[in-house]
Amino acid sequence: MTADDTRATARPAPAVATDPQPSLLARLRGPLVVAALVAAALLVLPLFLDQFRLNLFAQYLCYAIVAIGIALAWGRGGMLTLGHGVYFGLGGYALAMHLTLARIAEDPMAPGGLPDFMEWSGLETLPLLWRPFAHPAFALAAVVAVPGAVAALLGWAVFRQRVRGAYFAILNQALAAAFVILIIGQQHLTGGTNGLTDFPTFAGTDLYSPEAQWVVFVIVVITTALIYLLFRHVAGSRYGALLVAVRDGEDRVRFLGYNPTWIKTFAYTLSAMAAGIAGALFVPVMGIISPEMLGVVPSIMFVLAVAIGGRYSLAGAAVGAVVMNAAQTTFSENFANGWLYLQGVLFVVVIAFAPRGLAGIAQSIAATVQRSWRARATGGAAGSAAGAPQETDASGSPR
Amino acid sequence: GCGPAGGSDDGDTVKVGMLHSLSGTMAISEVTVRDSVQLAIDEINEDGGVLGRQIEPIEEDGASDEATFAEKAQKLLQSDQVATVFGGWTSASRKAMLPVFERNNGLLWYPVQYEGLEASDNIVYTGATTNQQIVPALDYLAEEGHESLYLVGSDYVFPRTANQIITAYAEANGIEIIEEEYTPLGHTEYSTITSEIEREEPDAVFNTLNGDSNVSFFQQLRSSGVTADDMPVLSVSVAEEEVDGIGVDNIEGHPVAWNYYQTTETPANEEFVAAFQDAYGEDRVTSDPMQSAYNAVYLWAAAVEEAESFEVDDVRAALDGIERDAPEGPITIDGETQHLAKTARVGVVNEDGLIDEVWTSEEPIEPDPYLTGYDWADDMAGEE
Amino acid sequence: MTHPLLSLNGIRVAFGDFTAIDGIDLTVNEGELRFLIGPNGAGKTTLVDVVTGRTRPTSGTVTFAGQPIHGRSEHRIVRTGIGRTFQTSVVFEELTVTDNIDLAAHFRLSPLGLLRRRRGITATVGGVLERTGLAPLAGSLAGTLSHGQRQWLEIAMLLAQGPRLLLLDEPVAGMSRAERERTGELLTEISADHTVVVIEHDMEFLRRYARDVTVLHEGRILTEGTVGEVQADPRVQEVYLGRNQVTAPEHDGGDMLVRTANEEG
Amino acid sequence: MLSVHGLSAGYGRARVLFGVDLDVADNSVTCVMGRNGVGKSTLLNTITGLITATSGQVTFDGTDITRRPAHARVRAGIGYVPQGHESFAPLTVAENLDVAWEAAGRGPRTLVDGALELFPRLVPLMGRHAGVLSGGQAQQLAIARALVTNPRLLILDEPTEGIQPSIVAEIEEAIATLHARGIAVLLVEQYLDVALRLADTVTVLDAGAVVHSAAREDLSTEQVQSLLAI
Amino acid sequence: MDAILNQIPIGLAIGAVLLLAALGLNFTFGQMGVINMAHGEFMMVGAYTAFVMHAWFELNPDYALVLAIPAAFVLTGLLGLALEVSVIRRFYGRPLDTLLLTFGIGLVLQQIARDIFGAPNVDVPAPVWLAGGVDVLGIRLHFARLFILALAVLCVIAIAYYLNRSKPGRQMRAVLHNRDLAAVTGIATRRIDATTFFLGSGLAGIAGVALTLIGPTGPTLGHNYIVDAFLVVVVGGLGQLRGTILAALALGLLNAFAEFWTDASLAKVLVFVAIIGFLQARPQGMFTVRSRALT
Ligand SMILES: Nc1ncnc2c1ncn2[C@@H]1O[C@H](COP(=O)(O)OP(=O)(O)OP(=O)(O)O)[C@@H](O)[C@H]1O
Ligand SMILES: Nc1ncnc2c1ncn2[C@@H]1O[C@H](COP(=O)(O)OP(=O)(O)OP(=O)(O)O)[C@@H](O)[C@H]1O
Ligand SMILES: NC(N)=O
Ligand SMILES: [Mg+2]
Ligand SMILES: [Mg+2]
Repeated sequence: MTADDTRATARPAPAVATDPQPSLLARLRGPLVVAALVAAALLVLPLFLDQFRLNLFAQYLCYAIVAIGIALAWGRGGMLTLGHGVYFGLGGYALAMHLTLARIAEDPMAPGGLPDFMEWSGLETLPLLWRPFAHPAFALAAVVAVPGAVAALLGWAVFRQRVRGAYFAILNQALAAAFVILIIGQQHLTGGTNGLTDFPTFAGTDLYSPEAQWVVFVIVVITTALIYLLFRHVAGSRYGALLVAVRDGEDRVRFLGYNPTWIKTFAYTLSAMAAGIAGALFVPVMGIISPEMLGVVPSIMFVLAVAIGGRYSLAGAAVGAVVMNAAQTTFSENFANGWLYLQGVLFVVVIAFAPRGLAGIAQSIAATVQRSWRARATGGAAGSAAGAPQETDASGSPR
Repeated sequence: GCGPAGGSDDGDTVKVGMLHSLSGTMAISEVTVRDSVQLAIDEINEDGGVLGRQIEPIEEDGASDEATFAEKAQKLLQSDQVATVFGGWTSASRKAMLPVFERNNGLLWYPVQYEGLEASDNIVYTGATTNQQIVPALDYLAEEGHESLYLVGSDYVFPRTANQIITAYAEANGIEIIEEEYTPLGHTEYSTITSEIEREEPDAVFNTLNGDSNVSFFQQLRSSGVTADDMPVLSVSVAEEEVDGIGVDNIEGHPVAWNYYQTTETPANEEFVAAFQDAYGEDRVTSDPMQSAYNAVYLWAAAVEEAESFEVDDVRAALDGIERDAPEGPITIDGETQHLAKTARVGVVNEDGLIDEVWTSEEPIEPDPYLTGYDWADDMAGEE
Repeated sequence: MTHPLLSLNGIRVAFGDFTAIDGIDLTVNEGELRFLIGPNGAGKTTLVDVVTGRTRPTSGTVTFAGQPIHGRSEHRIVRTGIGRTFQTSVVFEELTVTDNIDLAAHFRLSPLGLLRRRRGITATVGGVLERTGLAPLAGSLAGTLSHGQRQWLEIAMLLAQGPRLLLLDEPVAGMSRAERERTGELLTEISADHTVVVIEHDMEFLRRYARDVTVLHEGRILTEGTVGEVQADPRVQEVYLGRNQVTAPEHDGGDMLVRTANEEG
Repeated sequence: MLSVHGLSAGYGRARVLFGVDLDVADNSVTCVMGRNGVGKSTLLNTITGLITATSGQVTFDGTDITRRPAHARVRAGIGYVPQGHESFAPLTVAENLDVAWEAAGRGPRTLVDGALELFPRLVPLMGRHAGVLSGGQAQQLAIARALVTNPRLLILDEPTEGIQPSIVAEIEEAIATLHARGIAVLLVEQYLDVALRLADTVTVLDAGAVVHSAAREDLSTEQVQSLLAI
Repeated sequence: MDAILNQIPIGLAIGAVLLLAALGLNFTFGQMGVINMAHGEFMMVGAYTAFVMHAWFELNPDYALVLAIPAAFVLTGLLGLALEVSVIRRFYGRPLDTLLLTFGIGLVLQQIARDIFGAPNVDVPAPVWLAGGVDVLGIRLHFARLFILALAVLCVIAIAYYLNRSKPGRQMRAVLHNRDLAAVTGIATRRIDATTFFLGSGLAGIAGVALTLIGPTGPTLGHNYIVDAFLVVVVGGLGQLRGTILAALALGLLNAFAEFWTDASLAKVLVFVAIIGFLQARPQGMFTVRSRALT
């Protein structure tokens, strides 16, 4: 058999189907949609929601930020993190420490210049740990840097040793448990179980005037949007694909010349930073940060929100967080005594019957509609479908 | 659920909030407190309500989570516009709700003994402050001739503050503090501590453990063979409700300090216990926090009648001096601190799981949340 | 062209009591196309594992392009210019074929570069898709590929990596005849400017494309030489080829195996 | 013995097989051939119950087994060696064999001895974890494991993949021996010479459908080659 | 010095409790890869079984506890079985999802317990013959602890036999590793799954009964043990019985000594740090089987 024969028997190879270069509009579509949603949230929601509900919505958005981060680390990177409460807490405490000092600075009743719990614990001067938090800039930087640093350190230590899957999940869970115990045990520094609460002012302005609350709301909405866009970009980059590759074949990735330790650590750190920002926003929104909100159960709740929304989709995860928390509020307001049943059933039903969450349901509906019209080949749902296991479609997936 | 629209001022009902943990770890304690509040509301409604209006409770679940308490408080005040709220148990939940009530000028009735060092205009404290529980308990132990104490507590603000007070008191009264141990909330392994207690042989143990930990602690202490005769363990967070879960065998004979027991002999208590068991079952017991919560509703109603208004400012102005013959005996609101004058009592757990009074302060003790009236407490941190 | 590119010195690998590689010295020169054969369990894959950092040798050294590389981590070794495929193909099932290859092609990008969005298909990736016949499957998720298609994807990823030394572990196992031939052509082509080491059990393939052959047996080198030399070696027949293979060729004129052997001489 | 009629199957929405018909007569060797990715493994997976058919029928010994779970098919007498030398990595080689022998209902213990006779190289490896075997060792184990389930129909998906030439010859002999013992064989094999030496019937698959099926003696090697080169 | 020696039996006793709590997980988590967060609630069901024995059936505490052990095993086993058959079986191959699913189920079980038995803890009287303890070489051993230790040892022996000597044990390991391959090898994977889950859940029930001897019996009982129990399995190595035993005892001792030298809060943190450190040295736990497969 000759070489020519060989060619003849080879499968017909048409010219490489290069991806069409997406048009500028297509590329901007995601950001434009997000901008429209932001505008809608800022302009329309206040017409329908009272101050309290608006505030609750801002709270849900804080959870949505955490969810976006988890969707990257878990949905894309396969790192099931059951300890994101820790990072949420670190961000929250960083800002709350500043706000506490700000309150004391203005409170003539606190002559020692110390938070009450420090006085009860017999401290006479402000601990070193607290001092830099008097500066708002330091506190704001710490909101991102502290969770980031802790996550980077832990991530590096465990990923380097190829601790993953269930091991990683359980370890994170233990981290959350240990962290809560640590915070509670260091009452003279942290306020113990009481947490930090009562933040009347920020940068000299009354935090609870309607105007200030409005500003907080705007900041939360815009931050959520920006974080979504940032994470969407990351997920859509080569790095995003690499993350999925590490999730599905960490060892194999090494033989492509990449070091999975850093790939994972980066995503984990990024998602911890998002959680830190969320925690910090939560503080002026809800007026409190306490250990109860950082432990194992709240951490699992974060992940559940992502599962419900759809772990493979950043937008889905964010929506999931809002929906799950809104459902929880609704259930508990209407059935104070039995809402846990409803919540439990919601979890079970969604996870059991919609493994790809709300986003998955939305996608299959969209796909069905699309098919019944006529396949429009290009443009996947913004930042969503890539990396999702697809049991369908041998003939190519959206790119 | 959400009641009919409208503020508290119109219609023939008045809305009040009930905000306790119905789920999560604190549900163990708080559900019974909710039951007592409900009982008082039902009784008052039966008698024609307050200012001629029926009380309409709006119930929310604090879910053993501080942020949820803050959120639900905000909801009750802003969305439901309730006239007042009965709620909370842990100090953390109170601290979480406090700024919300202050900002919205609401009024919270908080029913549990606590660590003191607080007096908000927007909270009425119907449980004991430290000088009505911890200090009398120490007096009792001193009177009984105990000269060395071992302190064990859950790791949070109430036990830590209580132990500071105990330490200061001990120093002033020549009592030796052998050891001060804290365990995380929900801790269940007490072998290390019980064997240390066995080894150190203190005269008595002062126990500020909270919740589930008490069960493990007493069970494991009992396994070590330590009995109340050898070494009494005085508890300040164990009431009738907890005794059954701990197991009567394990705690029988040990003292507890409160203002009220199911066995307290007052006419009002006979009625209260009867009414409670009538409403919720013969097997149910009553306890100090339940009674304080029950009182709170009546005190609020009395203040409203006095003020002839549901407005918080009017009600607050009417608080000072409101009296009542409560199940625990006479109580009076101190308008300045918004705490109550209460009678202190030490009791001992009997074989039926109830508590028999063995010591009492006879007279109601004026509330002193900052312990300003005690010389030995001068060194302690306090704001005033 | 005879600079040693890769040299193994006194490599020993023991797993507990069992010695999988028992003192191997091996040199692969720049530009070689070397076949590595030997019975199942002889230690071929383990040897590749040692070179690529997957298994640490119990003793011995590995030198690549003048630098010692044993003890380095896997991704560093790749970065010095060694790429491999796996006997049991492992591809990223939830990425498209294109993404799989694209990642292989871009490991040299800086962290910031990685964070940029991929726009279209780069020339390297496009070329590899074409060469391996995977172009029609470019958009499919790798998880939906058949066994043989995965083998191709492994090869495609290796090509995209552009290493100096390519180590292929049974690349044509499971491939159809036609595709085996295409792989052979491809390897010949690549070996023009790369160094290639192939592990194979397919004798027909070996005879057609191999230049030098090294035979491993029980963790040692049994013999080295040209295809003809090795095939004729009775020890190789004994432990590896089996007597039948060499002694009973002519009974069927249509037998590929024999025909090829005849052609080659 | 085995009769496949109008079988269609796929993965989720992706359809791979389109109405495949196939018969394996008692005591015969049927060889399925086709280029990479045409659906050979999918066909075998559907016959053995790993994938559920979307339509069509699989009949074994006259009983319709289309909806039966995979393990029941094994117990009914269908042994399967899937593609890709898979084994139970955490179990030792001996345990791999035992687990299969027990699961299929403990035929005579001689089955295990017989399998080991066929693959003597497994004997010194009995205590080793299957996860550390070399590719070829694992493939030998996979075949041995199917044999100890005491099959009346043995289905093999590229059994010689990764196996050294001398053992390929031995496997070939073994299949012939099994055949002689009355066991029917359904084989997917890329080595044309091996396939053609063993097969009684050759079925060629392309794009999920049967494009040719004939008795071995009616086909020349060249014909098969051209069928495979579509 | 005596005080230090005294921490050894304390540590072993803590370890025995951890071991008992972790044994069931060794099946459901270690063998099947199901991260069953409802395991704690299964323990709670076991504990309430003991309560029901004496409160509803009014059995004498002296033997109610002994009867409760098989009853709890069967009851929680059946509960687990029901769970497996109805939902969990949809999840094989998605171990991390089972975590979330079972977490939801755990919440519901807690609420059910609250509605049946009330929110407060209930009293499960210990048999008289378990009161007190003995002094051995100046170290005090409590009968209740010895009983738990003995129970743990019995369970370990039974499990070891099941896993290594018996046919289903082997099949279980085969199924966990490769479900499809197991099916085409003739293993009735569904039955194996169901059996495994039954056993793992049943063991949780036994643990629950034992826990009534040393801790509170209430709706949230499981919370106190679940995190530690998972850690034991992780440190021991998934599905490794030897590892689970050693890890439980090691963590028990570590807890006891850390608490002795610092305090209970800091001890928990130290244990966590120690585990991270340990995983640096042995990332896959104490005992694991190496496989050459790439992941
Ligand atoms: N981690 C390990 N523990 C114990 N033995 C091992 C381990 N890894 C490999 N082996 C053994 O080392 C020997 C060499 O295996 P290797 O995979 O290198 O063989 P090979 O030459 O590639 O064989 P094949 O042609 O079958 O792929 C085999 O006997 C194998 O069982
Ligand atoms: N899990 C899957 N999901 C979707 N499509 C799949 C999946 N597995 C295989 N396919 C597709 O089904 C078709 C047939 O695959 P199959 O594995 O049956 O081929 P094959 O004939 O056995 O090929 P080979 O000779 O390469 O093993 C292929 O085109 C493949 O892309
Ligand atoms: N106030 C208390 N007991 O927490
Ligand atoms: Mg090999
Ligand atoms: Mg195939």
